[in-house]
Amino acid sequence: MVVGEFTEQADLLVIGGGPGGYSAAIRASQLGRSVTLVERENIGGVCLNVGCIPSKALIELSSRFHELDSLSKKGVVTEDAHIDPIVLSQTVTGSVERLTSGVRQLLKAAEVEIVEGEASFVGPNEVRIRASHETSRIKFKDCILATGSSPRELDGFTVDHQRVLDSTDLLFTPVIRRDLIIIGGGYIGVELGSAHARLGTKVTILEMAPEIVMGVEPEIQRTLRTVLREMGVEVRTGVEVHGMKTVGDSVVVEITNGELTEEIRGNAVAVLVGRVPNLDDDLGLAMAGITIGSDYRVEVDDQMRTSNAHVFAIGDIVPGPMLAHKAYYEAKVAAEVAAGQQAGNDATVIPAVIFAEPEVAVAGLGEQEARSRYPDNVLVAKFPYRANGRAIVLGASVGEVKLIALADSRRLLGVHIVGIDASNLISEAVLAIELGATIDDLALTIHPHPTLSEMYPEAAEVAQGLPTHIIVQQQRNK
Amino acid sequence: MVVGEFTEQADLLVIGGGPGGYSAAIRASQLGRSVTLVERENIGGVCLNVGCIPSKALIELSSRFHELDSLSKKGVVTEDAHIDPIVLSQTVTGSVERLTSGVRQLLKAAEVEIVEGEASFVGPNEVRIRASHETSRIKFKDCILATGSSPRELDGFTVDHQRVLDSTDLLFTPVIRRDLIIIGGGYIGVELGSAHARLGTKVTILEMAPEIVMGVEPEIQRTLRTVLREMGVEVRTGVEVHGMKTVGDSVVVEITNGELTEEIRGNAVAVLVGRVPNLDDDLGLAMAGITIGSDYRVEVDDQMRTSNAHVFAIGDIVPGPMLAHKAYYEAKVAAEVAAGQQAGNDATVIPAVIFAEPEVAVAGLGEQEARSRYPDNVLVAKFPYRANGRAIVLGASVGEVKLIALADSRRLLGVHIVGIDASNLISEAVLAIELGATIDDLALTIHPHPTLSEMYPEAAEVAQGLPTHIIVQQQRNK
Amino acid sequence: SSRERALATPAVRRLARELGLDINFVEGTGPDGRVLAEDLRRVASGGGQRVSAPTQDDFSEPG
Ligand SMILES: Cc1cc2nc3c(=O)[nH]c(=O)nc-3n(C[C@H](O)[C@H](O)[C@H](O)COP(=O)(O)OP(=O)(O)OC[C@H]3O[C@@H](n4cnc5c(N)ncnc54)[C@H](O)[C@@H]3O)c2cc1C
Ligand SMILES: Cc1cc2nc3c(=O)[nH]c(=O)nc-3n(C[C@H](O)[C@H](O)[C@H](O)COP(=O)(O)OP(=O)(O)OC[C@H]3O[C@@H](n4cnc5c(N)ncnc54)[C@H](O)[C@@H]3O)c2cc1C
Repeated sequence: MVVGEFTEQADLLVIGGGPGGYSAAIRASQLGRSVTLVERENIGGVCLNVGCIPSKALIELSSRFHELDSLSKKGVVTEDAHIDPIVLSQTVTGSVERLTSGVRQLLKAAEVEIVEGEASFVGPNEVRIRASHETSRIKFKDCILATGSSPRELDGFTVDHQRVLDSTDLLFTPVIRRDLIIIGGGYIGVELGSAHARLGTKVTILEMAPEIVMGVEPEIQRTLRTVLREMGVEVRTGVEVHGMKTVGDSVVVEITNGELTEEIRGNAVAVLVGRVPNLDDDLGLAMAGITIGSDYRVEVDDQMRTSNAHVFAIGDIVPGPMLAHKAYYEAKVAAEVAAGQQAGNDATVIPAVIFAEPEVAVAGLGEQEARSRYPDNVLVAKFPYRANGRAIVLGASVGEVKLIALADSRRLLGVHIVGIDASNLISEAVLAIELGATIDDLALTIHPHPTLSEMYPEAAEVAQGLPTHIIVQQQRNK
Repeated sequence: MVVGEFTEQADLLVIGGGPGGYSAAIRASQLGRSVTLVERENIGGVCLNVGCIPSKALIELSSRFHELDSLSKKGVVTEDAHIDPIVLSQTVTGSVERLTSGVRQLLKAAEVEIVEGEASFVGPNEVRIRASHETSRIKFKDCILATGSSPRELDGFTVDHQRVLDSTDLLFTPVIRRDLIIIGGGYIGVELGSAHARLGTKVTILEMAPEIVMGVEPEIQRTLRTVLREMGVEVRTGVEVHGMKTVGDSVVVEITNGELTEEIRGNAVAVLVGRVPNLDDDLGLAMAGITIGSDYRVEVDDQMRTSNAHVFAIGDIVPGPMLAHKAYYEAKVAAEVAAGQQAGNDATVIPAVIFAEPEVAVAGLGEQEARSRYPDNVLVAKFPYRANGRAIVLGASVGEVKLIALADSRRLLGVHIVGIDASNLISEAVLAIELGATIDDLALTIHPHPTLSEMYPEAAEVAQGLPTHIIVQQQRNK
Repeated sequence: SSRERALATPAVRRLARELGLDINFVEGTGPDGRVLAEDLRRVASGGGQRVSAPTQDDFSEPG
């Protein structure tokens, strides 16, 4: 402990300036708390700096580039299209800067005091802040903890940002690589694999599990694999990665696939094997009486309170999917409770989107889960993109919308979409489930023509046995 | 009357094979009626053949072409991009063929008998069909009338498809014109004007009313005008068109703007001044006892029944906006009632979308209408595209989402969007209004990040006085 | 478990918390037994129906 550290007082201290932390700070301030926010690196956290935003900027541009070929065949002719990787990278960086500077302005307008440095608890209501040149202490009345997560490391693969890369290296990419090995077929691996493949890199994805993006519906996994294969992405599932070596300019990754051992050679290897909550010993959670669960997440109640009644925890460090919109939602619950309101974390649905080729979006229960929870009381209906007018106009025939509902009350339980613009479609499904809508509500709501959203009522009509734009023989009532 | 005409019997006769007619035929057949459908031209009607589908195909391709410039600045470089008008036109035709042949298959699978020819009533339950070589008669038990609409003609402008064009000429466009005068600033004029401007044509839109696309919110009209101007489209409102002459290769349109008379010269002029229901005397409505209202639409009750209890009418020929999704909805009501079910036309919302630059989408009440219907009880909140992460990533900073709700119950009344992908966003709002959702329901529903749909909860938070990603000074509660 | 938590919209769930009610103990009068804002206000003002046993269980499962 440093002698003579200066101790300040904070009404509400927020630790971490990612989506969770900054939005909690703004909301708490709006509701009358005086807020101090500590951030050790960059305001905006993973999401704005090295996550959601730059990844979607890269994905968007790669997608536009990739479709130029098919556009040429449709009459919008481009013959010598190419990527300028330097400019591309600047564009991605530009999106990040625009958003992070925006968030700084929002915090300023909300009169949130920003302290630079790394916080660690030294007691139940006190933290020490280590900045580059000094340390200080802050005593808080209440605290919202939002320290987020970091990439999981993989034994034998030390990220050197040259041959062994992390997700950030794949985002701000000033060169188009000849080829790339990605270890990890989770959503980040599949998103960035799709993006680099579209830019012209030969991508190989290695996944230990029997399938990529575990957890999504099997049909969606199949569609993803088919499309990725057609794009030239090699997906290897059920393989174990043992280690790597560099040979000249190349990396060689050693894998086993059952009994067989194999070497995969490439220009670089990216390690995208998940993320770990930032809860290491340095944070001093024990000093504050904050309990970590067996899932290595902070234990919280339905108002985001930890075992220390004056400390809330939100975002990637608490249970549930590590997604920015979950952090935003929890942030507001915590901030409102800290401001004395009766908020609660009781969302029925946390949607998930995969911005891959094609997009995937999910809300609510999967088919298997629904069937085991409600035996013999589940209705499933699908409608394919190829039968939707707008999809045909877009030349986007791959994909489908799948609805899962209770057979008796007809209430919607889950929606699963794979196909173009799934990300834009899914929020209607989230709202529908939150509001307790039925299949019939969807069918009777007028959706504008010609839009992709018409697939909702069309799928609902399939569930009713009255499909309009698709032939489902066995379902005719005649 | 021709002697010896053959008379057939039909259980349910549908007149017109557009969105209204063909979907009514399919639904009625599914519910056990035996259906005969008469079409004088093309199955699919206006929408599939010369309306929604080809226009959206052209608009989509023109939009992709137009964004190539800005893409180049972002690192996706195309230097010699150009349009191949022949291929473009084939692509548009291809979409149409794919959809119309699909609808033929659907009708076949539904065992709908298709009769080619033009129907006219000769009595309350009988029509005569004039085909190219013969006429025949059909006696029906019940009939669904769905004859749709045709372009309104303009005195002094005889469409010759060379210099004086209709909307169809603008859709299947095998040349890129140097310039084009469009008479009519309704949604079709603005959509096709945007599309041709993106393809490189200098477009002038002449509108008699004080604004383009009358009926949409004034802010949206302003945004549209600004963006159109930036694209080089000249919009002239409040002008009266008097006539035209051809001078050499050009057309000269004479207009007055208040006191001033002016001549506008161009390569061609397109007449897009609205549409008229197909209800002319040839149809013989009087013979069947079917009443036309003072608005020149067929009068129907809330089950789509005309004054002839055995004849239903749907689509562009009955009151309400002339939109395909309205026709689809009414078709199902009519078909279900004809099949003995208790359906009714009681939708709260018929959304409208304008696929212009930028897109516009509307659901429910406008601000003025809401304020006059619920004096002192209206809440309005807006959220701009430029503060949405995904919009920033897309480089799409123009536009906003506007919510209108009741101040006391907080129930959503209307949603108005201008900006990229508005067409994909609006259906969530339609569902929300139909389900009676409140501002708070929108704010508390987790929308995936980063998507444009996050503008819904963000705007709802503005309404709550608790904005996250935008600074609304006066609304802070501190 | 096939038992469900009370059917209600997000805003109604929030209102229940604000009124200090456990929504799972409030009888819903909406379609399918859905709990409406009016049901909560009625119970809060002492007039409405509380169900004796929770029809519901856990709040923890995300969708
Ligand atoms: C490549 C990639 C793509 C992604 N794409 C998406 C997507 O499309 N959609 C989506 O929803 N999610 C996405 N995510 C996940 C998303 O980024 C996270 O879920 C989100 O950032 C979590 O927010 P948070 O506030 O909990 O933590 P973080 O964003 O991780 O922020 C935590 C902050 O706390 C700071 N901090 C940590 N410890 C301390 C300390 N002791 N003292 C002071 N400051 C500290 C960190 O520096 C950091 O700034 C993506 C992630 C990655 C890596
Ligand atoms: C350029 C353009 C773009 C459009 N874009 C959109 C859009 O994006 N979204 C949207 O919702 N709407 C759009 N519309 C409007 C949409 O096309 C119509 O609302 C829709 O087609 C109406 O359907 P309907 O079935 O009532 O009639 P129609 O589609 O007009 O079909 C009527 C059919 O009946 C046939 N018929 C008529 N009289 C007889 C008779 N006596 N005997 C036998 N057959 C007969 C006709 O040949 C025709 O096939 C657009 C229209 C145009 C012109």
